Amino acid sequence: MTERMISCSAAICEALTEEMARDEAIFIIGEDLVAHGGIFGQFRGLPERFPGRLIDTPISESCIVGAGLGAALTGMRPLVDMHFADFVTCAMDEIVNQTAKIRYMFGGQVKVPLVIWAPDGAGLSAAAHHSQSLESWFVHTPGLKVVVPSEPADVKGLLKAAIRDDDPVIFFQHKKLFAREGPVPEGEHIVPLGKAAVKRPGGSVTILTYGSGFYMSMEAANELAGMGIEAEVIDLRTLKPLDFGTIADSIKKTNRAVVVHEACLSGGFGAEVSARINSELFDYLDAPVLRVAAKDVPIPFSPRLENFVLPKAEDVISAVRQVVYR
Amino acid sequence: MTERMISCSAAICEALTEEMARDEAIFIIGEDLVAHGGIFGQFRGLPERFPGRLIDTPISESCIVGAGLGAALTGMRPLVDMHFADFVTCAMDEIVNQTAKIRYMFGGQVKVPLVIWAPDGAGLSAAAHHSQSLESWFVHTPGLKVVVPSEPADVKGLLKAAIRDDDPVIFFQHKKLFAREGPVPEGEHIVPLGKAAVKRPGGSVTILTYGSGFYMSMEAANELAGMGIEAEVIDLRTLKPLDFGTIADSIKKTNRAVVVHEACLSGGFGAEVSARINSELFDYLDAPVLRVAAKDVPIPFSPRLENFVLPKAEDVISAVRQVVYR
Amino acid sequence: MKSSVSTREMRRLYRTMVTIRKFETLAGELFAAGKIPGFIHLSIGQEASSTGVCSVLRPDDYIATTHRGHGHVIAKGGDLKKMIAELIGRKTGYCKGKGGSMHIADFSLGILGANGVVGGGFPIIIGAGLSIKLRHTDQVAVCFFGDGASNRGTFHEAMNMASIWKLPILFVCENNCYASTTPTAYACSVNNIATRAAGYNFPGVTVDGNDLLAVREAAGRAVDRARRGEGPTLLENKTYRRRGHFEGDPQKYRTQAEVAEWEKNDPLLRFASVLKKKKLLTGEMEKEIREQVDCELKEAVAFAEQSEWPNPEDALEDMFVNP
Amino acid sequence: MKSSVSTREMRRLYRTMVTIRKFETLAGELFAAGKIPGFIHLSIGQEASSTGVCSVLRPDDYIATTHRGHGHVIAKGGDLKKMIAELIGRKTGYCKGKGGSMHIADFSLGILGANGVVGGGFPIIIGAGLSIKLRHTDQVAVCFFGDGASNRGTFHEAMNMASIWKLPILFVCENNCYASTTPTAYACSVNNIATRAAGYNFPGVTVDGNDLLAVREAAGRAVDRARRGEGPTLLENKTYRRRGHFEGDPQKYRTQAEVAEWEKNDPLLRFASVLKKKKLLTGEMEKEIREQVDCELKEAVAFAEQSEWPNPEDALEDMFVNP
Ligand SMILES: Cc1ncc(C[n+]2csc(CCOP(=O)(O)OP(=O)(O)O)c2C)c(N)n1
Ligand SMILES: Cc1ncc(C[n+]2csc(CCOP(=O)(O)OP(=O)(O)O)c2C)c(N)n1
Ligand SMILES: [Mg+2]
Ligand SMILES: [Mg+2]
Repeated sequence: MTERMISCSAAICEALTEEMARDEAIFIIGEDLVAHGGIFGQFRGLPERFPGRLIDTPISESCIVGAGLGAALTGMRPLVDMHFADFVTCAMDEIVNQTAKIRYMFGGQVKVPLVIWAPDGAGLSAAAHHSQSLESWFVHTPGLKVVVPSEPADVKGLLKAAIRDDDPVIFFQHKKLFAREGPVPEGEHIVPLGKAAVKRPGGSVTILTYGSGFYMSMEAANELAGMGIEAEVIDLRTLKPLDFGTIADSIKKTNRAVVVHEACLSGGFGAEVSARINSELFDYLDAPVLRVAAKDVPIPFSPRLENFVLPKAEDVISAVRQVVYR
Repeated sequence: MTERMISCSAAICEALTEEMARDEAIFIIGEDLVAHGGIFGQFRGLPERFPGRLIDTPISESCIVGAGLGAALTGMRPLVDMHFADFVTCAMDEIVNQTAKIRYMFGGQVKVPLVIWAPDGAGLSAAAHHSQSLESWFVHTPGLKVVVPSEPADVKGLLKAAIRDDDPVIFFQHKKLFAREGPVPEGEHIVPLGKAAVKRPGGSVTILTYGSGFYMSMEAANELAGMGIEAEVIDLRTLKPLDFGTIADSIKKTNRAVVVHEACLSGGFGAEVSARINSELFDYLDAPVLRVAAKDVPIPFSPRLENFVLPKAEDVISAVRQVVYR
Repeated sequence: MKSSVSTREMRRLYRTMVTIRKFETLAGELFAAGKIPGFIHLSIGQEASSTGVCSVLRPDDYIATTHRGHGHVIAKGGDLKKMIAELIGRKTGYCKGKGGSMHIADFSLGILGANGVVGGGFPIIIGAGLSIKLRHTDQVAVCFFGDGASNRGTFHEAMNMASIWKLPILFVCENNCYASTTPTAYACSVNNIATRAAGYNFPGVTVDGNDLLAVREAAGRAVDRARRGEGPTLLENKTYRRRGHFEGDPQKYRTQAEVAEWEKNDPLLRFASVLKKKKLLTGEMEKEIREQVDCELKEAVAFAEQSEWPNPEDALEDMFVNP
Repeated sequence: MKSSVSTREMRRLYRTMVTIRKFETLAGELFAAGKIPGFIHLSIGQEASSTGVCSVLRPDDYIATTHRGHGHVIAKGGDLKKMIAELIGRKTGYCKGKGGSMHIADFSLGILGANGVVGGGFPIIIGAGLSIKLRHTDQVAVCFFGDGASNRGTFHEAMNMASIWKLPILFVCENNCYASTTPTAYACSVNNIATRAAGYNFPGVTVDGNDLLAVREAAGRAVDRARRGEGPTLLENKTYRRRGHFEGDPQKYRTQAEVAEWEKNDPLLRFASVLKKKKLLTGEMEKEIREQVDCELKEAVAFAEQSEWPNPEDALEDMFVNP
C-alpha cells in the first residue's frame, strides 16, 4: 500500500470516508459537525460527501451519547463526537451504566457497535474544563474497549477497526496532535484493537506509553540514545484490552520499565500497567517501575503553570536514568 | 470515652446528630430522606430531631450535587446523599468539573466544605446499576478527598472529620455493612482524614485494604494465623490523601503486600497502591504485590454469578500464600 | 389505528391486564417466599397504562421501560417463562440471570430493556427514534417513565431532541403519585406533567391512566401521528402505585385510606365492568381467562424452578462480541 | 426596585455598557496580538443584558456566569485590572492565572464563577438559592446562560427545583441566535425559550435584549419577586452575538449581511440615543465617558502586563484548605 505523509486530522477523515462509503449504517453525531467539519475541522469534507450522515445536535450530551447508543441497538453503527473529552462527565451515565453494561446485563442478547470519539489532552491553555485526559476511568469500566492512538497511521487503522468492531469503543485523540503528520497507508489499513506496537526497539529499558506520551517518549529515547541508553518504546494504542504479551516480551529483555502518560498520576493508567508488571513480571524486574505523568492538580490556564504540571521528555529521561541506575 | 457496640448506621446517625447540633450550617440533601430516614434508614431520627435540615429532592442528581456545592460556596456545610453510589454518573460533571476544581480554578478564593456521601458495593443481588464501587475514579480526580471506612468507629470518626473539613470529601460506605456492629466511642471521636490504621499487627505480610475488603482481609488473616502466617492488616480508610507512611513502615517490616478491594481489578485503587509500592519500596519487596479484587465485569444479578465475581476471603488467603511462598 | 376495538381484541386486552396483575401478585409472593433475590418493583394498579399503550404497537416497534417494567414487557409480548426464570436468577431467564427484575430486555420483541437508572431510557429512545428515521421505516419508539423520572435532566434533553428532529416517539409518563417516598405534588413543579410538552412544541395529553380505553385511544392517536412522521407526543397516564415502591417498603409516606381509595379505582374492575355492560364479558369468560392465566403462570414457575442455575463461570461471558 | 432611573444612574448604566464593549474589544485585540493564551469568547452586542440585569442587583447578590462572561463580571463590579491580568495569565489575576478567560470568579462580589461547561451554572445557582433560603436572607441569585445551554438537562433540573422550593433565583437566558455554529432555530424546539417556564409553573418573560431599559425593567420585576420570596423567573433576553463564537471562528454558519443587520441594532447606540433624546447625554459627556473608560483600561493593561508571571510551582497551590 502506498504511504503518504498526512496529519492525524486527515487520517480521521480518510478512515471515516472509507468506512462510510463502505457501510451505510455508519453515521456521525455530535455538536457543531456540519458548518466547519467539527470544531477541530477533523471531519472536514465529510458533511458534503455524506449529506445527512453527520448530524448536528443541541448541547445535550446525555442524549447525544444516548442517540448513538439507541441507534447502535437498533441496527446502526454510530460514531458519537464528545466535542471535548471533558464532557464525558455530562454523559457519564449513558457511557458507563448504559453503553458499557447493556450487552452483559441483558445476557448477550444484543451487540453495541458504537464508537465514542473524544478529543482530549492539554497544552493549549484551555484550562481545567477543556484539557483533561480521562482514559483511566473507562479502563475501570467493564464493558468498554479503550483506544488512545498517537501517530496518524494508528489513528486511521484503529478508527477503522473501532468502527467495524461490534463492541463499544471509547476512542481518545489528543487535540494538540491533530496537525501532527506521519506516513499513512492508503486504502484498507486496519490496526487491530488490542495490539501494542514496538515503535523503537531497544534493550536498556522499556517505555510504555500512548497518545501524547508517545511523542515525549520518542524524544526522550532519542536523547537517551546519545547517552548509550537504548529505550524500547512501546505504543500501547489500545488500553483495554491490553496487549500484555508485547509488554512482557519487552520487559523480559530489558528488565525495567517506565510508564508515560499525560493524565495525572494518581489512579492513572500507569498505575494499572505498573501493578500488572509487578504482579506478573516481578522476577524479571531489576528496578522499580516508574511512572511519568501530570501532577495531581486540575490543568491550570497560564502557560507556565500548565507546562509545569504536564509531563515532558525530560521527565521521561530522568525516570529512565533512575531505572537504569545512570 | 465510653465505647458501645453500635452499627455502621447508628454511627452515621450519631456523627450527624452531634455535628448538626454543633453547627447550624450543616444540612443534608438528597432523595427520600425524610419519610424513612433515608432509603437505608441511615438517617433515622434525624428528620425529627432537625426539622427542615434534611431536604428531600426530586430525582435530579446534577442539581442535588449542585445544591450542595452552591450552598457550600455561600456559607453552608452540606452533606449530599447520592442515594446509590452508582448514580454519581448522573452528577459526574458537578462532582468532577465543578466541586473538585472550583477552589483551584479560581485561585484559592473560596473553600468548598461539602461531603458527598455515597452508599456503594455489591452482595445484595442488586445487579449492575446498584452495586458498583467507584472510588478509583475519584482518586483520579484532583481536588477531592476520598474516604472509605469499614468499621463503625471509623464511620463515626471519619464522617465527623469529613464534615468539619473545609474541602470536598467523597465518602463511600458499603451498603451491605450498614448493620455491621462494632465498638464506637461516645461523643467527640474524630478520625483524622489521611490516616490509615494498623488493625491487626503481623510480620509475615502486609494486607492493604478498605471498606468491605477490610472484613474479608480480617477473616483471611485469622485463617492464615492458623497456618502460622501473621498478616498485618492495614485499613487505609482515606484513599486520598493516602497515608503512605503507614504503608511503608509495614512493608519495610514484612517485605510483601497484598491489596484487597471490592471494586473491579483493572484501574482499581489497588493498581495505584501497588504502583506506589513498586516505585517507592522496590528494594524492600521480596515478592510481587498482588491484588485481590472483583473480576472485570458489571455486577451480575443471580447470587451464584455475583458471588463468583466478588472477591472473597479465600482469594485473599491464596494471594497471601503466593507472596509468602507457602 | 382505529379506536374502535373488536370483541376479540377487547377480551385480549382484558386478558393482558389479568396476566400482568397475576404476574405481579405472583412475583410479590415469590419475593416474600425468599425465592427472588435483590429487590422488585411491582406495577399493580397500573395495568391499564402498559396494556393500553402496548396494544397500539406493532411487534417491530420499540419500547424502553423502567425499574417497574414487568407490565410493559408482558404487554409487549414478553415470555412469562423467561421472565420468571430471570426474576429467580436462572440460566434460562431473559438475561441468563445476569439482569434480574430491573434489567429485562427482549430485543426480538423490540423491548430495549428495563433500566435501573431512573430516566435512563430517555437517551436510548432518542437513538431508537433517530435510527428509525435514518432507516426510513415507519416504526415507533415508546419510552415509559415515572413522574419522578420527569424531573431528571435526561427528560428535557430527550423532549427537545425528539421535537427538533420530529422523531417517531411516544413518551409515556406513568404518573403514579409517588417517586419512592416522595409525593409527585412535592417534587414536581406542575400538576400535569403533560404540561411540559409546551416547552418543546409538541402535544402533551393527560388521561385517566386507569381507564384502559382512554389510554388506548390517546396512545393510538399519538402512535398514528408518530408513524405519519409528525413527531413525538407526551402522554401522561394518571394512575396510582398500590404496592410499596419496592416489596418490603414500610410506606410511612402515605395512609392506608389513600391506598384503599385507589383500590376502588382498579383498572381491571373498571374495564371488566365496561365489558360486562357491553355484554362482551361474562362471569364465565372471566373465570376462564383467570384460569388460563393461572395455568400459564404455574407453567412458567415450574419451568423457571426446574431450570438450572447459571454456572459461576458464566459470569465471565457475554461481555464482548469480540473479546 | 423602582423602574424609574435617576439621571446619574442612567449615565452609570451607559458607562458600564461602554466599559464592557471596550473591554471586549481590547480583549479581542490582545488575543489577536498573541497576548492571551487559550481561547476567548466575547460578548460584544450583548451588553444590554449583562448591564441591565446586574444594575438591579445588590453587591451581596450572587451571579453564576458562562464562558462568555466578561460582561457579567464587569457589570457586577469586577476589577478590570484583575480581569486583564487573568486573561493574560499573570499572578495578579483573579485566579492567579489558574483560570483564564473562562474561569473568572470574585466571591467577594458574589460572582460564583464563569464556567467552561455549558449549563454548568444551573446546579450551582440552585445551591446558592437554597443557601439564601436556609440562611433567611433576602439575597437573590442570578444564573446567566445561553440559548444553547437551555437544551442541557441541568436547565430542566434547576427550573423544577427552583420552582418547588420557590428559590430566589433569576434565570437569564441570553438568546444570541447561535450556540457555536448551531442556530438556535435548529437546536431549540421553541421560538421563545421563556416559553419553557410553563413547564415549571413560574413566569417566563421574553424581552428585547438589546434594549437596556426593557431588560432592566423585566429583571427588576423578577428580582423584586424573588426578594419577596415569591420564587424564580425565567427571563429571556433576545440578542445577537456579533463576534465569532470564539476569536478566530471562521463563521461559515452565517452571512456578513446578518451580522451587519444586527450591528444596526446596537444596544449602546440605542441606549445612547434614548439618553440623548431625553437630554441626559451630550456628545461631550459621551466623549468623556469613553476617555475615562479608555484610561481605566489602559491602566488595567499596564497593571496586568507589569505583573509577574506565576511561578511554575504555584501550580501546586490552592488545591486544598487542609492539604
Ligand atoms: C438516577 C436515579 N436516581 C435514583 C434512583 C433510585 N430510585 C429508584 S426508583 C425511584 C423512584 C422513581 O419514581 P418514578 O419515576 O415516579 O417511578 P415509579 O417508581 O413511581 O414507578 C428512585 C428514586 C435511581 N434508580 N436512579
Ligand atoms: C457541556 C458542554 N458542551 C459543549 C461545550 C462546548 N461549547 C462551548 S460554548 C458552546 C456554545 C454555547 O452556546 P450558548 O449556550 O448559546 O452560549 P453562547 O456561546 O451563544 O453565549 C459550546 C457548544 C461546553 N463547553 N460544554
Ligand atoms: Mg412514580
Ligand atoms: Mg447562544
